[in-house]
Amino acid sequence: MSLAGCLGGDDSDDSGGSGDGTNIAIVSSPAGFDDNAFNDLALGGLESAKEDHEIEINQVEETQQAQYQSTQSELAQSGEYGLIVLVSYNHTEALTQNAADYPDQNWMLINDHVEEDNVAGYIWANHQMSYLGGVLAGTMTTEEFSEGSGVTAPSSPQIGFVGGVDESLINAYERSYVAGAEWVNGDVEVDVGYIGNYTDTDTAADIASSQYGAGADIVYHAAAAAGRGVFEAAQAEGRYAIGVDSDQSQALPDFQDVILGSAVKYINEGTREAATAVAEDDFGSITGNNTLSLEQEAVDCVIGQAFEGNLPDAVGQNIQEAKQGILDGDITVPCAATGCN
Amino acid sequence: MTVLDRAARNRVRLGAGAVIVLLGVILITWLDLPLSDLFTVGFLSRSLQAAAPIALTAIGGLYAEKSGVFNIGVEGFMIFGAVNTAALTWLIGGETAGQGALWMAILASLVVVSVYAVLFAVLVIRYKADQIVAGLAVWFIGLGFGPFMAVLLWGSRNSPGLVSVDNLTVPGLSELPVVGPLLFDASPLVLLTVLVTVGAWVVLYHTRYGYWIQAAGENPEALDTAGVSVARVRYAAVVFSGVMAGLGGAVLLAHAGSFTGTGDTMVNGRGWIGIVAYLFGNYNPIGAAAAALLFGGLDMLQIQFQTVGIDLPNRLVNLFPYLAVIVVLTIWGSTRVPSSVGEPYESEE
Amino acid sequence: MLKMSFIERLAVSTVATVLALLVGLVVVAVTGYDPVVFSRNLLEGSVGSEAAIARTLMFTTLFILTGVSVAIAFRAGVFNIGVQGQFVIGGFATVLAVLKTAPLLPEGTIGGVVLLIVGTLAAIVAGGVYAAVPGILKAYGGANEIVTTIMLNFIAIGAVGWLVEGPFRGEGQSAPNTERLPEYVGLPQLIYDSPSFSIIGLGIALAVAALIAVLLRRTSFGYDMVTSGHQESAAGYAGVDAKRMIVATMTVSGMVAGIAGAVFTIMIQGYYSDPAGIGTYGYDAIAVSLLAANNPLGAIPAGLLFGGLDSAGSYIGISSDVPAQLIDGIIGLVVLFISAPELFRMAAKRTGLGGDEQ
Amino acid sequence: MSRDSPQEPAVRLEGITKRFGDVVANDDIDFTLERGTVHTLLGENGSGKTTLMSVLYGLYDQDKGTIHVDGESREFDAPRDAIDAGVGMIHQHFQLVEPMTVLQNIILGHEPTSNGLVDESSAREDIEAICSRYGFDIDQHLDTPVRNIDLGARQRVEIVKTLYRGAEILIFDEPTAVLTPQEIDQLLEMMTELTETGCSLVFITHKLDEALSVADQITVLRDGEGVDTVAVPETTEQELARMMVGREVKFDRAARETTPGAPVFGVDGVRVDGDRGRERVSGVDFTVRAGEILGIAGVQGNGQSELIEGITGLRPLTAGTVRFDGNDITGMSRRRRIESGIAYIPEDRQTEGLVQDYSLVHNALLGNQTISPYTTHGFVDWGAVRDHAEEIIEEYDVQPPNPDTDAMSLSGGNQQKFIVGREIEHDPDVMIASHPTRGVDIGSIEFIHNRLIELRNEGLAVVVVSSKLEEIQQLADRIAVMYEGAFIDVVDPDTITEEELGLLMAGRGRDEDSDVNPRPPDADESDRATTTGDETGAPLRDEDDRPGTDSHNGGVQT
Repeated sequence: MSLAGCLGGDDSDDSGGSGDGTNIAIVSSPAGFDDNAFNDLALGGLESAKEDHEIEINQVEETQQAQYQSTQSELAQSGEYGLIVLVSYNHTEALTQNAADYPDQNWMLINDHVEEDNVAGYIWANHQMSYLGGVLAGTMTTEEFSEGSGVTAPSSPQIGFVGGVDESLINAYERSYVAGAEWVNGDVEVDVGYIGNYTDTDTAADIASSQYGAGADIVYHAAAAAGRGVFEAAQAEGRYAIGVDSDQSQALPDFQDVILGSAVKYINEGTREAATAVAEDDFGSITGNNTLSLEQEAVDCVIGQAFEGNLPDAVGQNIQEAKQGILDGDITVPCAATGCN
Repeated sequence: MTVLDRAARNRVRLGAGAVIVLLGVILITWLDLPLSDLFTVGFLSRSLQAAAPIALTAIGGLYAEKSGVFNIGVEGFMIFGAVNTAALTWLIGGETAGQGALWMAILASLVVVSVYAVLFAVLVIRYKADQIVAGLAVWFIGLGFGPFMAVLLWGSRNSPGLVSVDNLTVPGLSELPVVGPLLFDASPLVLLTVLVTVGAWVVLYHTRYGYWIQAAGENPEALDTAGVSVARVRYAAVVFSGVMAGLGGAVLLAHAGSFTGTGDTMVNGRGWIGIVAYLFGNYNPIGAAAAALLFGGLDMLQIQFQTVGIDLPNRLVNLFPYLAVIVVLTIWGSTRVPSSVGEPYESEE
Repeated sequence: MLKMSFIERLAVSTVATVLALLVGLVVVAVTGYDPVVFSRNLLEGSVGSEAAIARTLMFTTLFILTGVSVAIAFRAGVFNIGVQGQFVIGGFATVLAVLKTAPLLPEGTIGGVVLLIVGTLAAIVAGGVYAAVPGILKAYGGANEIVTTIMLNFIAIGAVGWLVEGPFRGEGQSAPNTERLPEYVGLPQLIYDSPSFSIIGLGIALAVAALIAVLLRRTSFGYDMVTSGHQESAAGYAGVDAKRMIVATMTVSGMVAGIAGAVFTIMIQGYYSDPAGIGTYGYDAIAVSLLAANNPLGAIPAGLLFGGLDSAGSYIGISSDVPAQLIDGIIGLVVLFISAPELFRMAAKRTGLGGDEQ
Repeated sequence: MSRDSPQEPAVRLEGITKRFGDVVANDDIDFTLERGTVHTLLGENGSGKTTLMSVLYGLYDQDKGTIHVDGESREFDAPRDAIDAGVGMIHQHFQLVEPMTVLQNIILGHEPTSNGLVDESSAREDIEAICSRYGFDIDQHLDTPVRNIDLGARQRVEIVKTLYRGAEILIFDEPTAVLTPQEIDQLLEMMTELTETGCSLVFITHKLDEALSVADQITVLRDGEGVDTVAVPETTEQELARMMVGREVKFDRAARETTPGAPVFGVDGVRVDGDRGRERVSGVDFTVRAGEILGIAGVQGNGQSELIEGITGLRPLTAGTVRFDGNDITGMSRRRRIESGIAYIPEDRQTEGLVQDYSLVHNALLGNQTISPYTTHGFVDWGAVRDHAEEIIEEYDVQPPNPDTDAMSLSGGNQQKFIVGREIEHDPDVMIASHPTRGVDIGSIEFIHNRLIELRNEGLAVVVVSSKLEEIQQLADRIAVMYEGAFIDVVDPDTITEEELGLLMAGRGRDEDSDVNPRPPDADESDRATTTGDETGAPLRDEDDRPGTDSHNGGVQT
């Protein structure tokens, strides 16, 4: 059965669409909205574009990949949308067909790209931000630190990683994170665990607890909505965690006492840019494959709200040094933006 | 001859048993498992936590089945327990709900679930609904209306972060090695589960109600002719099973701290595992709880494997409990099901 | 449910559906939405446009096939709750078979037709074998098939999910998908211009339903199967090997589920992705079958109803703010009401609307 | 309660009427049980005896009539009310919970408790007191699960259970049906003793001799009506039989017209296990010739059912061979046996012989699924099957003569005639008939018997299993008596007396005088014991009997 859901606050029942403004539809990834990460960021960018332009947003939550084809074509067929934003590469296959079938429809695809004139693919350098996250973790695990609700054990440099699904995309997060930590400290030990999906907070918490129990000081997650569980475990165990995609110390203020920092990518900037471009009738400027990396300052590692200014100086220095190294080409981050192969 | 005969007759079971043992031995020797890193105190306490919802559901389910009603809808009741607890926590305490709100929500959600359970019981007992079909319906309804409620409240099938239950820490005792963190710095819901397990065992085997439940499932006529209303006993047992499954869902939520309604929801098959747990535990509450601990432990064990760095394909390892269930059922397929399960009973006409 | 006349079953199914829809409308109203708009959306979303009709028929096709699969087993007294798993395994087998065979054959229509047949056969075999397993476990190991088939569903989804992510991920795919089937492997769109529906798929579903109806009504194998379901001891007396019949039933049921998987792959998706996200046709099929009183031909109208509901659900998800999960709940209610014909009989008796006791 | 007024009868039922749908099970029946006496309710199966007593016990609400216990008018809505009034019932099918212990069964519903827990030790004392007062021996086995004790002991558990609840009015519903003759004697003796201690007993039976041997008064029911009530010394077996069946009954052996021919069917050293893995048939040999009826007599539960299921291919043999037409068919499937001409009238027509909610047309195909012209190349020719059904209905006088009737709406006799017809129309070489006239009306009995004799005369080999002596004596050319899983003797019906036959069925050989003791209840016997056919327990439920496998399916009839 279909698990589609529509959350649009606007009355889109009879979205006549013929207004002056631009209608934008956004279709979620299988994890759905309210993941405090990925989907919310993409949505957030559209919302912020509203400030400058007259934009109506139709949020379509669809968690079945098999339905993407018909959902996309349904939206495109209505002809009402200036832009349809598709979150995550789960849409790629369906879009390959629909982009060709609906040549007049503008599409934005997040995290992948389809070679068509009417598609703007946006890919962020997940590997770079994860590398910086690794630098943060690698630095902190050797520092004696006990602010917030956690404490580190500097004697054993050990950190953890919790991934959603054990697949190429997330493997890129993992490998880059490990490389970043090893760049700081060659002896660091990294425990790795995968949940098997992006929604099961319970298992995420169990994995993180297991890693903390084994001696990890800091755990980084790449598990979208399920990542919450990592923060819960950090609080329960009195350790630290690193957020992903957005500044999670802001998105989840309950956990700011354990979120040392977050590896962020400004997806919101991307969707905002795309929405603006469409509103200004300038979609052509963004079509094609947009890979956004440190160079565009589209990814970063930010310090958690509660820890700003409290972390040892080495953290800031190392992150800065690593960024520079990546930009200069002195540091080669393993994997690529979309995965490890 | 008789030994060979018996062996021939049971060759499926024997074969399956042998395969399990063999797999275990191969796994341990081949991987050279670091046992002390795998079986840590944290592992045990996480296993207990994972087992609690399964055990509660299993105990409820076995009461219902002992009384003659196969409540195959426990998965659905768990979903209701979880989503109601989340909803009520949120309604009572908002996103900054505290422990008080959580406990109130758990209690209130049990009341709500008991209403559902009464409706289900009436349908199955009074109106002789097909137990299997009605149970499946409860599951479907849970899968539909659980996330529906979440969407209504939070605009998403997942709730925002609410609150998870605090550990009950006994000062001093919690410092004891192993036992301390397991019992004296543990989730009060785990302790509750232990109490429920023991209580359920005592009630079933040492009180008149327990006798009646057993008789209602084995030979309802015998109970009827002894002057005890079979319907009443079954109502009580079915409602109890619904409430226990609801409690299982509530415990799941209280440990997780937020409701997840995507996919098969956060309950994610635990109700089914609960059914298997009591079959495995041969309808004995303590056996069922032990089986729940086994399944919970298996789940946590695969996490330990990952942490220790044994690189098994995670998605396949996750399937292990399901495989175990099948093997267990095949080997223990002869678990004696109460004779009159599934048959509506009417004392007159 | 055994001792009901056809009319009674029809009445129960109809009343159950109407009642469930009414409850759904009440829920809509109580939760602050407009039931009139919701009803209109239901209609528009299921039959309101050509696209809606095509989508409805697409779902219908799958529901008929999976519904028939469930019905076969239920008729023979075996509870195959594992149609979802057999559907997944079948669909994945189709992809594998087509992708592995394609290089050996010429491209074009002829190659396409051969590949279609190869893919469908692979699905039939895979679905049948996967269903035979719980059948064997039940017949010879005494394992409750309800539980084992549900477990096998989880296993099928997990295992295929792993295969799609890892060993069989398509070349250059960033998402966990298999490669796409060759362009020339597909069902032609004769009527509706929809990428996910072909009238031929529906034709296949109807043909399978008819074939199974003939199997059950006109063959001794069908007689043995149905008799086993009605009264196992009588079947045994008449020379039916109950154990073998359980395995045979499960196998046939799984083969039909496999066809459903093949149709899904070829007609709708064109590749395979994580089966956790392909829909729960196999579970909904239980409701379809019950609604159809486990009659393969009855699965056609029942499938149409569910197809319409699901199609409306998709539409509502896109163009209305009523949460589409409501549709799932309504389907659950349909099943619940069907489970208790006694309820209606008593209600009918009380209101004097009939309800004759036999 | 006015128990001290001795003139009041223990129970007085007036004008009891009970209907089930259109069927009147009890039609305006009066019944009086005097205190301290045994009152027998006599009648054939279905005459309304059990229904009447179920009304007294509160299981059924009467549509009309009144119940007086100890002179007081009573309304019994449920058994609890009857129990409270001192009425207890020992049911034909024991109302025992098999996995629970004897003690738990006795106190079920009346458990003494202390601190909320069941106080088994005080219950134990009470039960032991009852046992010693009435001389029951079951106090040795109070902690044994009921499933591990034999039928006689189970019945004593039922009686103790009733007494434990304080009953002084005891209803025995066909208590002798499953007992060996020795156990029957013990029971009848026990009943007399119970009356001596002040209990009043109702004894439901359809056996004349039992009725006469123990009762003070006898009330005969026929077709739901009370025929008459007579005092025992003033009546005879002949009179009672006439009242029961409505005419004089005499049993004549049919004259034999042919002599037996060549051996057709036989078994050697057959052993069969029961449902729970215990051996129920331990080495049986026999041969049946063409034109001969072999009767297998015996008290129900001595392995006859398992033997027949074994030789018809429904149950695996653990040892031995089956011969047919000179071939070894031990390994032959049930289906092949049917096809090759072994017809079988099953013991249980309700669950085996007919699919209850199939029409007679669909039932006519049962067993014929692979036989031409009904089926060719796997496809059923329903026209041919319908013709066949109509033929059976016509030939065998099945009422109502409508092939589209559901089997379940036929009376027992008509169901059985349909089965007999279908099996005979197979044109078999061997006919195996298990309890062919159980629960069948007299007219149908005669009809079926005549058919079986015709078959014999046509040269078929016939095996008839029955626990009715008169049936066996009337039909059989040779009688094999089965006891505890083996043939204790094979005798000639013309020379053996009914008394001798009864002794054989009780396990006593003609040549030996020594008592063969029925097994005492054996508490410690493990389930796995596979020694000899020593279990007298009723057929037990298959362990693999799981919910939802056969009772939850729907489906329009094809």
